[in-house]
Amino acid sequence: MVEPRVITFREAVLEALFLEMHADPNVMLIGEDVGAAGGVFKQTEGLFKTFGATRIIDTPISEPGAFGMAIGAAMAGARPVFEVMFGDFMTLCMDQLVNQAAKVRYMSNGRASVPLVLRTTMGTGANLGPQHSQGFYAWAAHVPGLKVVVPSNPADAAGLMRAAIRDDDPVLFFEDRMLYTAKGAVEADIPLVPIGKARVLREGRDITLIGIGRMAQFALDAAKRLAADGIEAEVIDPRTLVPLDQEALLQSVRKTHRAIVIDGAPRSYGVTGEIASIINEDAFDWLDAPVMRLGAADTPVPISRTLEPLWRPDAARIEKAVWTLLS
Amino acid sequence: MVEPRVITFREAVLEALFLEMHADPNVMLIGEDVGAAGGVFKQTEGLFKTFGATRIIDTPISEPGAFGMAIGAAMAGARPVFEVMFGDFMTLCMDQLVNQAAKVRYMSNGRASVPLVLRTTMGTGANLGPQHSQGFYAWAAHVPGLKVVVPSNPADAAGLMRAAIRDDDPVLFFEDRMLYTAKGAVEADIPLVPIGKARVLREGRDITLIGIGRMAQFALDAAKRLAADGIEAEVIDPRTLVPLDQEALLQSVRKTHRAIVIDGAPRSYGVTGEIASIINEDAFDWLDAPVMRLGAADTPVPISRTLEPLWRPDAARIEKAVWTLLS
Amino acid sequence: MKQTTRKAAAPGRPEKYPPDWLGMHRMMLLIRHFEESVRSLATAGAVPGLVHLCAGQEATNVGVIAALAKGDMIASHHRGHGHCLAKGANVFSLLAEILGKDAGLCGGRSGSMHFIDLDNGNLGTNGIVGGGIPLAAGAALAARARGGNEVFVCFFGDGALNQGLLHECMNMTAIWNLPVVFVCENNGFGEFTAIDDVTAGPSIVARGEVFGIPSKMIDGMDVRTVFTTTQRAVARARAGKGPSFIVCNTWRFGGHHVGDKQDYKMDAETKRWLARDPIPKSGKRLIAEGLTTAAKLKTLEAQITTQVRDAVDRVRNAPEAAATRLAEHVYG
Amino acid sequence: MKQTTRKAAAPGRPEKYPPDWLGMHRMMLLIRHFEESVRSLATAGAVPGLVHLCAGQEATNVGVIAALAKGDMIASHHRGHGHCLAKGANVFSLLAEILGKDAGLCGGRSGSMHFIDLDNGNLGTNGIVGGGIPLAAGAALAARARGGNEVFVCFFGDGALNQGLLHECMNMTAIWNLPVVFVCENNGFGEFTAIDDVTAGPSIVARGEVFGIPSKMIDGMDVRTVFTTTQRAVARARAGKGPSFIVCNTWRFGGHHVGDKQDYKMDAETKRWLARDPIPKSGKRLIAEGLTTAAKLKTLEAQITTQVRDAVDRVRNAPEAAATRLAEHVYG
Ligand SMILES: Cc1ncc(C[n+]2csc(CCOP(=O)(O)OP(=O)(O)O)c2C)c(N)n1
Ligand SMILES: Cc1ncc(C[n+]2csc(CCOP(=O)(O)OP(=O)(O)O)c2C)c(N)n1
Ligand SMILES: [Mg+2]
Ligand SMILES: [Mg+2]
Repeated sequence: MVEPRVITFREAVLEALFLEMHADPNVMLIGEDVGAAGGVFKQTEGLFKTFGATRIIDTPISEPGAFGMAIGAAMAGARPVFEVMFGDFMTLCMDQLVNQAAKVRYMSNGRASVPLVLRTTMGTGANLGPQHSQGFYAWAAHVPGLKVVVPSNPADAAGLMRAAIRDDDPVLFFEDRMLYTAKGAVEADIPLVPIGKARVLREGRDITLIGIGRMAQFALDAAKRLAADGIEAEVIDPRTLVPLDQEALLQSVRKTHRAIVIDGAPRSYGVTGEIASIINEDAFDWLDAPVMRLGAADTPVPISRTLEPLWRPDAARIEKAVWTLLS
Repeated sequence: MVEPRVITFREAVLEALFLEMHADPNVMLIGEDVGAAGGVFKQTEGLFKTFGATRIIDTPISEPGAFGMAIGAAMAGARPVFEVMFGDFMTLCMDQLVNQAAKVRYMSNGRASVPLVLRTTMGTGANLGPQHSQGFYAWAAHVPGLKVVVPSNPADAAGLMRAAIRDDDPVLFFEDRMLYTAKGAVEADIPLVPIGKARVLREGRDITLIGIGRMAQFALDAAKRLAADGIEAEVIDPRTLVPLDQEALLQSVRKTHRAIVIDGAPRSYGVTGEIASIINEDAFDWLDAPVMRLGAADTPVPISRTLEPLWRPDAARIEKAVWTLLS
Repeated sequence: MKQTTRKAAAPGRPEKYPPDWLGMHRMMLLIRHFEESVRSLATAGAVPGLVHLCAGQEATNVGVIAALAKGDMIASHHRGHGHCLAKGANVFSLLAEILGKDAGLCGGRSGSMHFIDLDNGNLGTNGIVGGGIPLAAGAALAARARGGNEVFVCFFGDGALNQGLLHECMNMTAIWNLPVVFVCENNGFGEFTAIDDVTAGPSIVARGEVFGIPSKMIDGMDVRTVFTTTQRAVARARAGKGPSFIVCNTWRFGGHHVGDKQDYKMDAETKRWLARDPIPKSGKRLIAEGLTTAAKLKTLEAQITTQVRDAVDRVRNAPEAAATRLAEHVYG
Repeated sequence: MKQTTRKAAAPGRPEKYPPDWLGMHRMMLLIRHFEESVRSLATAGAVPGLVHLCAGQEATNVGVIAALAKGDMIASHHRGHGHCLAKGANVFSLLAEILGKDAGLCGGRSGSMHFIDLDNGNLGTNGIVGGGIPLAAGAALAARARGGNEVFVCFFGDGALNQGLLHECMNMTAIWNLPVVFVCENNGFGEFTAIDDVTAGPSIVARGEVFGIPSKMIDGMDVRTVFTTTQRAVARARAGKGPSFIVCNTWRFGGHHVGDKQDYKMDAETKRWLARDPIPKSGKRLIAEGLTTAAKLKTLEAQITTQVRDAVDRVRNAPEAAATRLAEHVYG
């Protein structure tokens, strides 16, 4: 084990990309302004200098075609990391994603596969508005054949990115832009984080808080406040929605008897329904109350500085929900 | 009230289209081979002769552009019914649907709207395989600003199509192709069916079966079999997923204390999670068991004649699930 | 069903009247001052989100829109303040919207990139590159169906040239002979990428010609060239002869968005384009033609400065949206 | 990670060898007989789902693929049996797949429209019109990145000409100079719609030229023309000179799918095209050149008839997939 350093989420993922590109010449990076410009969020900075224009491809603004090409490249032996600048633009790639990438292994009876990562950003907090804030992991999670990763901290993000690149199936990797500057300890050799394993971020006995992506951080904040009042919340980050580590969630709920699932996308027909249902189904007899769900408002994301923060859960709202559920 | 006739689902919807096109010159029909050819499923047969090429537009195979144009037309005063031949191709329209149609009313602060119907087909039973069977209503239901309709019988389909065309918001209308030849009584003046009202297809006291689209018909079949064994299942068709008539579902469950939600799309992260969660949350104390969910397999749809029928729930599997839940 | 009762536009033949060069100049000045104010406000942190300024591209914005009749419509893009103003947006309402204030035309929820102003025939700026193209084309389809004679313009940047969506819409407007004018504001870059690096083929205008669409590349820094070229395209469209494609070569004086360091631009090139600033050029010509005087232009500029400054002051003090607004207008 | 160890193709310069006209004839015959059998089976209800037959288009299928080296890859489309056979698919495996049998190359789960055969360099038929285009283009990108010299062909119908996806991929292969040959099998219809009704512009080949791609329209009913034209395009691609676009004018002798009544076709037109059937044409020429005799061709046809009949018999008796297969191969 190499000593951990404290680095940002962005730096950690960048290191993971570097390591994987270095280790495997088949890894390619494809996207808009990911090359010489280093990414509009500086998320690919420096890679172009090392790996050059055959492996880092700056595309025109042609998301459907470029993503379709990434799939073809993956079928033919490359391991592309395709970047969709804003998660909102994933809407442009859905056909290629769902009708090709997700189904190639199945349609070929296991004779072909699409080892590809679709990396994209999402999240509120910078007032980017209705068409630059969305994360459609709920859609992806509903499509058999896709894996879905939503990391909440630097070490997980980096370790999961490495695992995603090595995975032989299409993996969707959703990054909350507001986490890019969040810091955390990351071991210098960036240990792989297995896809399909949840992480207990904080142990507790009174209630289980399940947070998706950045929501796990808000849940941790809420848990700290609650601890001052004697409530010990267990905070779990599923880290990957597909495959979902059901056992880890159930284990916690069997202990705490209460759970809140917290998501930063519109609540209706989002991922909280699936997770809550699984717990209700499989831990019904252990539950003292139905699983509670917190999600964002069922509205587009407004740009207004007063409205945007009201749109999705935060630590205060999670804390309040805990009190409601406990009472 | 005009005497009901027994007609097919396809005929009923066709009549609804005719009525609305006749009543409002702003209604247009846009799609591939919907004009002179009368639709690849004969679902627009005869309309072209009456309404002609200014109001019925045969498009090239350009789904994103054509659907985007339908949205522009709607913003400028038309009321387009846009047809996506197979639900699987809705993947090509997601950007226009989500980033434009769903948000125009919100982004304009209520000053503009998109009165449009996206009509599409889905379903298994004809061995059309992985890229010609899917229905993505779960995605649509997760997008604020869209309404989502999934009818299960001729009268509802026709009445809801009329309501959808008259609605001032974008409505997605999902038709199961296997229902096209299903017959039912439809009043000749085709009464409007309000969007947002569930329908109790069969009353019962022992268990609530909530079926989406064609699954409601399978649930009815199962209920009939169960009746022979003395089990009285209540069968509810939500008819519209957004808005969802929660009260109707809750009312039934408060009576029966048990519920199964049945869907014909892959189970994971589909609509059953939302519906089950709502019931678990709001009728927890009335429930004798957690809400059960039946969905299709989390796999692509195989073409094989032995595998395809295994892919999704049917009456036999629903019946079996009822026995499991009751025991 | 508000929209279904919208009336067809008045016949509107602006082509009959002498061009209002002075009015166009005034509008370009307004846009320039407006953008400068937004830049200051954004630099000071007063603007939520990202803003993309159109300073430098005023001749294109104004020349095209001045050639339209009142009922004609446009679809704009992410760099769209100029289009919005030229199409009649109220200065205060637009600025308030950009600052996300409650008094903004869209309640402060849409900001710079999602400003929709149907009352002025503006289908909106757009956060999706190319997003406005089918909106304008579709509005034309609707107009045709109801027998209207309006003309529809979609603006897009050179970056959108490589989006399949554009090709699909060009093809459809061509086969259906729709009254659409495609206007590419070619400023040489999409974000930090030069157009030549991502755009194949010998000529941009060929991208319209391939669909049988009359296509022309013009000096987008000269408001008169833009106006007269557009006027012909509009007349053609209104006469039922179908779409046109105009490529306006222009330059964004600022970066991609406020805050962009612009290291990807060459100094010499920047200098060359700054020398072609459409506003002084237009001013000199107006004076030379005796349509105005230097003194009058000075007064005009002072008026505009005041107009914009007043708007800035009012907007600064305007309240933010109340929490209750969050869930309004998701459905009708 | 099976794929990462795939080797670059052998240098493969088929252009050096004399064309195997007889082999091409044989393959066209095989495809024709195969398609006739599928038609009978489908009419008899033995084929699950929809099938789109390529009878009539054999010269295009075969002429293009014969010009490829072993490591070269293709992406096919919904009317793709001919491509699959020409690219080396086993007759039994393909037929079994079309009939949804367990022994099908894809386990009977994919059928006619989703047959994938990577071992033979076939990225698959495709149920999404245009779906294969970026797959071939992307495979070319991957090959270039690993220094391979393979060439990649994407087939698509005239219907795909109006999909933005095609334009995006043409642009990208052009700017990146990728070894791709775009082959449009122009059979005049997309479903029941004539190409002229939905396709604007003076010329189809211009749709490639606009991206600076050498483009040519040829007689797709003549296997030799198709072969030699493709050979040049392949040589160009292999030499690092970038993509080409070939429009093969052809005709589907059947309807859109088995069961289509084809009232949208004109009798005279049908007759004219039937007279251009590529197979008798090729046969006559082979005999005239002394490459074969009428008697030998008869024997060949008898062999093929037997080969296909045997496959049909085996497939008919082949078992359906067992229930356990449903959930296999969703993930690796
Ligand atoms: C579909 C889509 N892809 C990417 C982006 C990110 N993006 C915003 S502006 C821009 C460049 C646009 O260039 P151009 O069209 O030339 O307009 P300009 O900014 O030069 O005025 C990009 C890539 C986007 N907004 N939408
Ligand atoms: C994206 C998409 N849109 C529509 C369809 C339905 N469809 C299947 S084949 C076809 C016509 C294709 O025409 P063309 O490309 O000319 O091929 P052809 O059938 O003539 O060989 C259509 C519209 C589809 N499969 N995919
Ligand atoms: Mg530009
Ligand atoms: Mg065709």
